[in-house]
Amino acid sequence: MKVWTGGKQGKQRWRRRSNTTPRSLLVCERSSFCDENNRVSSQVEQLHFNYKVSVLLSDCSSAPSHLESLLTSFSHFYLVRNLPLHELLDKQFLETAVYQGNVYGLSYRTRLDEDNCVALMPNGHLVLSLDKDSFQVLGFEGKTSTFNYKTKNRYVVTVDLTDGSMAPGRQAYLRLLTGLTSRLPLQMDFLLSHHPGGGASLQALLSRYIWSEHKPEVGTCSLTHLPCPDLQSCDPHGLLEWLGAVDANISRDNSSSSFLSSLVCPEPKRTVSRALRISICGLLLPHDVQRLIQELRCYLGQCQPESWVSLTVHGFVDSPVSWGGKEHGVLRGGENFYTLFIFHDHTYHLHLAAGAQDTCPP
Amino acid sequence: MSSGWRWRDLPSGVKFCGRKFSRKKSGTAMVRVKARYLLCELNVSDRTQLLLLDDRAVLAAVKTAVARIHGDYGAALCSMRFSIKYLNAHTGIVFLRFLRRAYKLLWSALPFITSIDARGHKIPCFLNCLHVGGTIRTCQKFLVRYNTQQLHRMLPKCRNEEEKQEVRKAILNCSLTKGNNEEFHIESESEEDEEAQS
Amino acid sequence: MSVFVDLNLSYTADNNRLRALIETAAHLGFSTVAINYVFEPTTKKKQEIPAPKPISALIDHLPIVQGRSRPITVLNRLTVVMSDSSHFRPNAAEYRGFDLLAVYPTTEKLFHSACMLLDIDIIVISVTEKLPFFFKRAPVNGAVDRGVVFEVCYSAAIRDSTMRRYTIANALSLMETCKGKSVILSSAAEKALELRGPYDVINLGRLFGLSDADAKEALSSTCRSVLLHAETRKTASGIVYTRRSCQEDSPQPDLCDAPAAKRPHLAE
Amino acid sequence: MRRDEEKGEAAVFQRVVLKNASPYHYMKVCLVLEDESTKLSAVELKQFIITGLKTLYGEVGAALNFDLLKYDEDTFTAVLRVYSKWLVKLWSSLTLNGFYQNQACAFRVLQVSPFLLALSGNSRELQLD
Repeated sequence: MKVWTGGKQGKQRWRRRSNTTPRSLLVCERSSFCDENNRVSSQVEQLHFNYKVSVLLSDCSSAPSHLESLLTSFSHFYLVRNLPLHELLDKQFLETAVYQGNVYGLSYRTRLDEDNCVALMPNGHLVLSLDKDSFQVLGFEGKTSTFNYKTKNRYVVTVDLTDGSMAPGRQAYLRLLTGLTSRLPLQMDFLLSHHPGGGASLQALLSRYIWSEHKPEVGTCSLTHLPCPDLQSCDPHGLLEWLGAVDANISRDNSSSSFLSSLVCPEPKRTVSRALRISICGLLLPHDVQRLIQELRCYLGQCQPESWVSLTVHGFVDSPVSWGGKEHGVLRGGENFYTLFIFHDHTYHLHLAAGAQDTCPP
Repeated sequence: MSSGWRWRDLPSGVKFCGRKFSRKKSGTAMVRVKARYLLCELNVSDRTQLLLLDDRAVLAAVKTAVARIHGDYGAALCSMRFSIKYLNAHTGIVFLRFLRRAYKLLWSALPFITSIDARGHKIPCFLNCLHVGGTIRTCQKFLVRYNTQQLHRMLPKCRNEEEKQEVRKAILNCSLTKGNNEEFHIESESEEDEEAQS
Repeated sequence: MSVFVDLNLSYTADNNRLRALIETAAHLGFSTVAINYVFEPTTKKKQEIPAPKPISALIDHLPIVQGRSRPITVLNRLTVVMSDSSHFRPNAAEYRGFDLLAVYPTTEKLFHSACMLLDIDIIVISVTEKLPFFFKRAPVNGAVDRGVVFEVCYSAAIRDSTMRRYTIANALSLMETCKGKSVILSSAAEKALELRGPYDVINLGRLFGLSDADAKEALSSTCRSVLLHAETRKTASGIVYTRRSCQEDSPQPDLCDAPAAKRPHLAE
Repeated sequence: MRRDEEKGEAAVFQRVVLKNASPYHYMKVCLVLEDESTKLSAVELKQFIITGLKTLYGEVGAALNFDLLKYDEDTFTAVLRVYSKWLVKLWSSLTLNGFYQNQACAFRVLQVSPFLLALSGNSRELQLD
């Protein structure tokens, strides 16, 4: 007679689970921009909500002027306070913004593993990641979160606002609208941004609420005598560790036997006499990142053959979607970022990293 | 506060735990608590000192070693269902019972026992693990086999016919039945590890 | 997953310290905390059950939860230390002032009755002494079925090495029996520096034999169901709820403040 | 745990998926002390962490290797690197460390990640006010 349905197996599974480390994923790709099948642009395009871009230019002491002007021309974004979510379904907003495309929206000061999080994607999809209470009160169909499928404590509602069935006045539209107005009047701080060339206009929405405009913050830092591993042969984790150490200003001149830290630059290494690190923070659009990559390639064309450029793009930890609208989750940290090394001969190395609760990057 | 409450929202028999529970008739089921039994041999330089040993001394020695090697966490694991099931002061055979999920960790501390304090004497010794079993019975079987082997090994070393006779007799004795081996008699109920839970 | 909750901050008469506790909890990312009043009846003389202080008297301005734009929610909770079955008085009027009701049974018999009979929300597991009894499946399953949860407090483990051993050992034997479900982890902190962040506690759950996901639930979803359970306790099967219509000046803690417990969840 | 998939269409294109392959985990921690005027050097901090490991995990724990990559003496903030399989041990010993030289203290773990890069790009730090 067994008490638990899981029986022996269930118990063992429970034990095994309590001993595993959370998983992590790292996808490494090597190819060339000259290759017609390269997917860099689509991969960049698919990570919608970027928080920080940091660029490392080797053999460079001050940023070239056109690069600097490009960085200052990154799209601005808006912070709207206490935005009722039903405003996103407003007919006027749909017509002036969502249908035009390229509107990015993300709830701010909400945590994906605790609160309700919302994202408005540029293709007009609205994604709500809701806890159990809110989902059941909302009364709109959704799916159990992939990462909580056993306990069913989190639900994801995905709505295509551009779809015909969600046109204002249709049944599904009305159901969601009444859900968000009467049953679940969600209000949250919202980050909004849009592609300036897209023709979308957010003014009508902004005018009704307290909002502020923000400019992505740019920071530069020049480095000298940077030990640098051989980028072609270094193993990906060692390479990312090295890059992270550069980003976090961690000294690498330890010997491997020192007491405090045995972090060293992977061998074989060479020393780069000058390097420049540029970082930019805010709600950044993939479109701008795309432009930055083009610019960096142009810049690299004028440099010496041994120089290279790295570009790291961090996604928002609490965004309900990661690459291409796939579900994203937070277990301990919701890291989703990619690093692109571009070389003089137009070849590139792309490293896409995802945390414990994330599907495999494209 | 209860504006959102409706009749149909209520589950039958109020359970607001957000989870389905297996509703079984509990009360009659017996669940065995899994354990691991380690059959160890105490090796000392002077065999007469073995007689000084008792359960408590060995228990304390193991606990100190575990606390030293694995700290508070090890000590916590070691306090759960750990006991000395059997100690033969003549042959230096010890039976240790550990919680199954932790036995590897605790086992790893055993080699670090270098001496045991017993009745005011410090006995230098080390523990040699002979067998790991899931029940006392398997360990017992192993021990009988092991002792037979040892006797076989002793046979060629005997100096006179008398000794040889004795050893032969002993071998014959232990291969007869497993129960009445005279240097090994635990309480015959080896089911005692199958403790009833609930 | 829902918000992180710490259902046990020890009550001290020192207002400043209590305020520091609440502020630290908010800073660490807890969205709801409960102030724990301990009632330990002794046989010698009759003692008063402590009355909860209204939150507004303790702290005039509730701190904002870190990284969020809402203030922290503070509840009251009573823990009755039971060494005799007469110590818990069901239907005592004094209990009604508290949002949550917990007992700390000291013998196996009391543990059994706490699991199967008493109208409570939380059963506190001893962490300061060697477990005086084994957890049996039947009462634990009974408690799980009734929606009563077990609480393991970790701050004793921070204070003292011996307590740490007891905490780990007792928590592990509890997890063996209840398989990591229906357990909450809370601090029982007396000082602000004894509080730990939610992710730290989740990792600590690994030491207690919980998986990452289970530990995370022990801090969030399970606490949410405790709060809901507490609300059903105040009502008749969650259906009928009575409230005095003429509001007197006595500042009864307003139930609308109950955070996740605002709405009952629908039947599965 | 290594899966290679090579796509044949172009000789130069190569894709490798590494699963759970990160050898290290990185932690950003901050030490809070009761008496804020206490000075603590990097070596003392590492010694302190090792002592904590030793009380919780004994000599095995004390032998556990970790690196103090960066330490800021003013804010008591440090970046640690530890082998992934020892993360739980190191983290739990940090959590249970309650006293530094008889004064109460607490480690606040700010972020944990298998990638060092992720520590410098945490969107939860975004402040717009």
